[in-house]
Amino acid sequence: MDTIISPIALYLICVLGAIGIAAALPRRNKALEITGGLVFAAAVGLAVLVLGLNATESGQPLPNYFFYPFAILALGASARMITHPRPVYSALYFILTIIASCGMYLLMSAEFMAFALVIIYAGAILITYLFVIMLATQAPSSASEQFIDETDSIAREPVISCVIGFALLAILTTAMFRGVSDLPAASHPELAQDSVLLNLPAKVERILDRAGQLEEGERLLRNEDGTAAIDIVARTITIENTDLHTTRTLGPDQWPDKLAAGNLDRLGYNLMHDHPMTIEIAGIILLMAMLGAVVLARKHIELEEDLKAAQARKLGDSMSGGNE
Amino acid sequence: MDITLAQLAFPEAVPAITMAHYLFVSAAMFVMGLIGFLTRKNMIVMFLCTELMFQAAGLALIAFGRHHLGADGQTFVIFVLCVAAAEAAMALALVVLLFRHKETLSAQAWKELNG
Amino acid sequence: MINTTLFTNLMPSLLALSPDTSHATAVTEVGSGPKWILLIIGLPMLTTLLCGLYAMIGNKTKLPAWTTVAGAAIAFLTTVAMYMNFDGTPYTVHAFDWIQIHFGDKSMIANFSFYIDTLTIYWMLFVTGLATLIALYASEYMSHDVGTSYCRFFGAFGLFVFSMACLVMGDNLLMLYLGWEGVGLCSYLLIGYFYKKPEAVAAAKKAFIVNRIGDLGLALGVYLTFVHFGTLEYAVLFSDPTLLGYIESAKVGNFEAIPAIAQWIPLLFMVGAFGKSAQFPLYVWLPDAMEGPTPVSALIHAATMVTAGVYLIARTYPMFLTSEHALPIVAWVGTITALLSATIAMAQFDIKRIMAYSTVSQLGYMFAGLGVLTPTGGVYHVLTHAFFKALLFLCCGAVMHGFAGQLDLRKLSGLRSVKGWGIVTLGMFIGCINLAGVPFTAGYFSKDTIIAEAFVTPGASMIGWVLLFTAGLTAYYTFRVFFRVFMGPVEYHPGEEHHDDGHGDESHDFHPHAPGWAINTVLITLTVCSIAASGLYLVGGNSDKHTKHYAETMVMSSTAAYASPYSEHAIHAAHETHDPNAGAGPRGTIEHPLEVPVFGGDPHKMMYYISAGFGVIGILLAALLHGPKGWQGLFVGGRTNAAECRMDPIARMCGPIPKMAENKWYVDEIYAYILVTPLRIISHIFHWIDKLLIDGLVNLFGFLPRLLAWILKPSQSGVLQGYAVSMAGGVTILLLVVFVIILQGGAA
Amino acid sequence: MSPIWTLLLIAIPLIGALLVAFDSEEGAYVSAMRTMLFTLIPGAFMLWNFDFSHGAVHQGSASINWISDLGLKLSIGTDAISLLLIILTVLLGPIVIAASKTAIKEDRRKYYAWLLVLQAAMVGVFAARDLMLFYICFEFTLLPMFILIRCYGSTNRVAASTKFFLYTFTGSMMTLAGLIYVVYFVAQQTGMWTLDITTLTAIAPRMPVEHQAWVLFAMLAGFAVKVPLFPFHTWLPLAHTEAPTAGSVILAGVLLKLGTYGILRFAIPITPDAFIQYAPFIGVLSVIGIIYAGLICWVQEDIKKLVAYSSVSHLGFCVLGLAALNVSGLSGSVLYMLSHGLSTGGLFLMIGFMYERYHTRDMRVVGGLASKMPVWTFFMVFFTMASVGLPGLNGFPSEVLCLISAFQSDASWSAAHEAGAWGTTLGPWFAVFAGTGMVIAAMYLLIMVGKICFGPLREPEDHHDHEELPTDLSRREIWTLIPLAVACLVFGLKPVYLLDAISDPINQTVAAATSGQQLQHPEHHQDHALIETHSVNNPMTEATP
Repeated sequence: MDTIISPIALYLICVLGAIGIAAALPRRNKALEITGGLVFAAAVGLAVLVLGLNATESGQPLPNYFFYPFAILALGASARMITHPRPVYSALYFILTIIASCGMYLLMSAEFMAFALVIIYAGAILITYLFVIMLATQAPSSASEQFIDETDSIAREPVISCVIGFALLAILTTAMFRGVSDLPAASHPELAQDSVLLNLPAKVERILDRAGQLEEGERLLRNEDGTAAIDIVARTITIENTDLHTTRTLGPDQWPDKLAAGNLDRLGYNLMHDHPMTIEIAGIILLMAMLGAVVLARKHIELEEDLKAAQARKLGDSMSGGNE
Repeated sequence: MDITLAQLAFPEAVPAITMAHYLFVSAAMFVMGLIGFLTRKNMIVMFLCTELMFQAAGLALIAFGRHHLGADGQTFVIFVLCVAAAEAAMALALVVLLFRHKETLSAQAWKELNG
Repeated sequence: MINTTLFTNLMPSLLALSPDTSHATAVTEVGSGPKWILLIIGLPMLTTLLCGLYAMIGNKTKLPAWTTVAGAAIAFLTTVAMYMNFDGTPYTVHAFDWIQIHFGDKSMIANFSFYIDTLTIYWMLFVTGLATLIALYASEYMSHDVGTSYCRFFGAFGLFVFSMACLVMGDNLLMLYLGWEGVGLCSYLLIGYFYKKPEAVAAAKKAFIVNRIGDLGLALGVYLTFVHFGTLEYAVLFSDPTLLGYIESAKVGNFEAIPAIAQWIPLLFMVGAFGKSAQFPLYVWLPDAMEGPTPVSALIHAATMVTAGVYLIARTYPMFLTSEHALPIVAWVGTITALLSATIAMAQFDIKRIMAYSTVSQLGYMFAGLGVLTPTGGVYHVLTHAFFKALLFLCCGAVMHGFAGQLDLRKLSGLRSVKGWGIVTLGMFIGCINLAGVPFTAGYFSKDTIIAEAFVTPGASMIGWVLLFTAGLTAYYTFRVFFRVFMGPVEYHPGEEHHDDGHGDESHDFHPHAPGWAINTVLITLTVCSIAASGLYLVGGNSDKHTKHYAETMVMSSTAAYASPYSEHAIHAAHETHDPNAGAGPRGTIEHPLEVPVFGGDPHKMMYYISAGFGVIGILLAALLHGPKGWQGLFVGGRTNAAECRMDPIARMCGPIPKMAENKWYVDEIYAYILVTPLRIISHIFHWIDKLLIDGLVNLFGFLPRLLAWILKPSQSGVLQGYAVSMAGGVTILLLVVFVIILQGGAA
Repeated sequence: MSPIWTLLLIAIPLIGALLVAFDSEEGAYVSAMRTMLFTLIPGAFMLWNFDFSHGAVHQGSASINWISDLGLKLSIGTDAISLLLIILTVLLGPIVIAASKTAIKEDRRKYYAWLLVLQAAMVGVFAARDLMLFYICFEFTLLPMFILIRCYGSTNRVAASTKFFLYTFTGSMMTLAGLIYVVYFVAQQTGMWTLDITTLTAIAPRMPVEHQAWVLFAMLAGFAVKVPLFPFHTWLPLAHTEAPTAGSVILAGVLLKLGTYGILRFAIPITPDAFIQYAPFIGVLSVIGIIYAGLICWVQEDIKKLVAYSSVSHLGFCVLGLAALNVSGLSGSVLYMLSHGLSTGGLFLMIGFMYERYHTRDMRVVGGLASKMPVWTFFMVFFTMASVGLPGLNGFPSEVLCLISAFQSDASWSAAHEAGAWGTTLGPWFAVFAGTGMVIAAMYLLIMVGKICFGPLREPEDHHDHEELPTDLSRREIWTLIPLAVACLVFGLKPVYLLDAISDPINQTVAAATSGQQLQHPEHHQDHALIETHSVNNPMTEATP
């Protein structure tokens, strides 16, 4: 694990972080919060520094320069999120965290997930949260502008929680780094990439068509199992003429450079081909959640019953009054 | 250096160390969420913290998926997203309900459930 | 075993047992007899059931009485018939199987069947006979409460006769035990007849419990008998080679050859006998038992039930012979009881109690007789005593009945002069002379047999003296009653039952109602019997030269057959058949007979005079101290009214002694202090131990889980995040542990 | 004999329970009574068809495979002993129903339904031929009794029912552990799982003695509490005092016998060597119990508590007979199981009838009832005498046999103990002290009768004669008592019937237990063959009617 980070540094970071968060959690005297924030910032900085240095001097390629700002942003924002006394701000900081992590997704070429995340989380879920926060917290009265409910202004048992938490972090990271150093990398990346194409004959045909590789009455040859008759390693494509019943093979030189399986292809194919059942389950879960939310958040029925009763009474009185 | 679509289309395998960086960040985020869940009394914030933990998990998933050059990681992130959404919906509904009962968001207010 | 230094001087007598242990020949082969004998058992039971039926249908007549009388009478006739066609060899009559259990080679058999030999017949004759008479008597005596109680009384009566028959006739020890407990139950029921009187209830309870203590001894003896000899049936038991072997070794006096367990058996039987026959120290229940109706006292507590102990010892006499200490203890206990209760009787004023104590005393005589090796004497005394004591009780009962429950001899006087009381007076007189041992009465003969035997049995002369002295006392207290109640100026005060007696309210216009025909008939019959009983002493038995008179005949051909080598007939036998070995024992042969302690010559002959003398002295003393003026007081008495007499100043002179005697020497109180109270305290202690210690421990164990829960309860605070913290901490620690293990695995 | 009768005996009460549960509140009594009377029919058939000449053979056997590869079966079958106990149960059934007609006023359906369930469970215990069924029924007797006490008891019922349930349940948990070990051991030996009692009892004695000892203790933990043996008896007086009359009667009549039955059926055959080893201790405990409980009875004011303690004292005799481990002892204690059920059950009925009229059990408050309730007094005295052990009534033969067996117990123990070991010389002393127990029994029972029946009449101040009950016993109550009284007389006068009936199985049990002595080696089954022959040429088989 030394190739990634020296244990001493790691544990130092953990201790610092623990102290920082513990101090920064909402409490009565604000001074401590600031120092805590500083300590935590120091911890994060130390972490980034050590990680980066370690990576460089071990000759390994750095992930990407953009990683560091994103990481710092994410950690800082999440820290602020849990330490900020006002829920609204926590929610907003959480959005920041999400955006930062979206950046990291992009770095890891999961662009679809990155944007999906921004849309769903930042766009949908967090807005719901904000609504609820507005709904549930009584608006601060003009008399006490700075008034914060005790529930939010004072954290419970910060120290023990931080100790537990960062002990967990230390253990997790130690375990991960020990395992990671000898984790087998993916073999034949391009195979792993384009093997999807075999299963997408229509897409291949379309690209060939666009590239003008297909004459009249020609189409991509399909194997018995319906997969496209292309050889990914040798980069050859077999085409058949439906009229003359003849076949010809395109060599690697005629391989259209557009012909490649993008991230989205792979994701979609994987989703639909490997996890159809899971999708169904997810759908049902969402449906249930919706129903549950409706049932739970509904206003009390009996209240309306009372209203009806009151109206009926009023009606009766008016009628009796009419009789007189 | 600039990132081109081709690079996105043909990414090379990421070395383990690089992934380790991401894992570290995700672990740290997860711990933040945990600490927040333990320390903050406001139920909404607690749920936010659970969302944070979801995020951390998603980051780790993506990182591993990237490492293996498979799409499974991202797929699972989608599912995590579903669960998070469902959880958010239910949780918030609950929060509203509870708030109606006790006019406060503190989780301490529900001691007598003795769950 | 128990310390018997007191008895050691009586030991030698046992070292010389007569050669004839005829029981061995008597019971070896046992046939089965005619079934009609079962009537003796069946009829009383039937009468009981009928009485129960009458009670159910709410009968209000004297029908139960007549039923019972008829049943008892037929039973008596059956007994007589049984006696008539008895050919001298015992036999058994089998009713039905009762308890049978077989294991391995042994098998325990106790059937509901009956063993008939002369002893049985002898006993059954007077049991059924007296039962008939007394039932007749009771039919009038109990006529106050005709109805349910009447049925109750006669039902219990019949049950008693049934149980007594089982006791006497049963062919195994368990049957005897059945009868034994049965009579106990009946006495319990009948003593507690007036169940509204607390003292009656207490007396009944006392009787049953004290009896039960004795029964424990009997029961253990029975079980031990079975365990040791492997049988409970007389026929098998008394011909058991083991037992005969013991007796043989007892003859030559090495009791070491007899295992201790076998020697324990008679001691245990003895305890039972003491309980049932009211011997010291278990005699205390009998006087209290007088709370029962007088016929009950007469039948159960004077004539029949209390002699069951004597029957038991007589029946199992061979087993008593095998024990080194049993018979001496019996003799001495009997003697002590006789003396003690005689002294108490002297100081009592309740005539029924006096009779009760005299019963205890006479029972003491019987036991002494058994103890000094003359079962004949004991058994004969049982018979005579049964008659005259029943007579005395019934007379007392008549008085009690007539004078509204008045029993205090200081409140009654000169009844003989009251109209209609002649027969009672006569019966009383006959009974008294019998009891006092006036010459040529039955009591006189039977008592002499015992006392004489005591004198000739070496080592027992002390017993003889005590018994003689007691005979004097007996004469005194007997005639004390007679002179005061029946002689002298007429004077009577009604008892406490007088008001509800319907004779008017004040005592001055109280008219005693004289006994009716039933009572008188019974009294007359019994008077005749008491006189006739003496005849049995004179008429000879069968030709066997070892037996001299009727009772002896009966005894000598039963399992109780045992002739003391010192008894008169043994000497006669020695003289007639010039056989020096007849009754030869370690103490030498009869030719130069054992030195008779005080007076030369044949002890029996001498005894006639001596005991007669003691009796007469006693009577004269009674006349002097209690007798009225004139011939009624034999011209020595000076009593002028019922209340005081010459005895009073003397009693005053004696200081506290008469008072103590009147209070029965405080034996009951002593028992209460040394037995009952400690036991009760122990029971209370146990009760509290049970409540606090044992149950407390249980509750403590029940409390522990609650304690644990109470300790763990705070962890369930209900604070959501508290749980979350513990969860996260748990996960952390778990991971740490796993991780450390992985590290070590990596290291290894 | 076909198993159908036994099955009917179990099924009818269960069906009846359902019917009662859905019957009307008023009709509950009648339909419950009808059901119980119905059970008499199969009971009579069982008695009629049972072949007493082979009393040791389990007749009317039937078994259903339940979980075959665990050897779990539900199998039934009755030999003479269990048959007699079943008959006792069936006899008590209608009696307790009749006894609670007026006593139970509210919530009748639940009451009678549970009573019927209890009946079925008790029959099941005695009829079970395999461990699972036995244990299920054994435990299932607890629940109905718990409910009867908890819902229908008197003032202190909650504590009483809780203690009853927890105490007995804890004990029987340990019993279960012991039995499971036995099953495991047998599975080890034979290589196949079985819960069949016959097989278990045949194989289990091969256990080494120290294992047997532990198993014995485990089993005694349950059975001794059930009996109850001396230090474990404290639940009984409480439960008896608080239970409704029917509950007390069943408790005394049948439930207590489950303990002795268990000892006879499991403790002795499964762990014979250990049992002989520790028999002296058991004997000592039972003798202590006899005297201790007897003396406690003496100072009781609550009449029901008195009788409860007296049954602790009485069952001491029962266990003493078992501990003696010879034929007379086992016969005596089986006889005692039956007769104690009758006499003490009768006493509890009497007390219940009195309680219905006076609503008190305190002998200081109520007494001298003879003048007011002669019939009641008659039966009271009768059952008291039966309980005292008066010859000619049921208590006597069993007491005699138990005490005789105590005398002989040395012989049967001598095999296990080396000569002069303290245990081997105790027999006579057991007999003597147990005999003292008889005297004490007479003492306290007669004092009880003296207080409650005789003497001047004492009644509670606020007492007024019951409206629906006559002053003396009603006809129904008398007819409730008569069967018991008759049975007492018959047992007392003809115990030979019972003794013949049970002698066969008892001879086998004793032979197996004592021959188990020299069996610490494989040729166990041969000895069993030997036992079979012994039982065949046993004289009783011919003598049986």
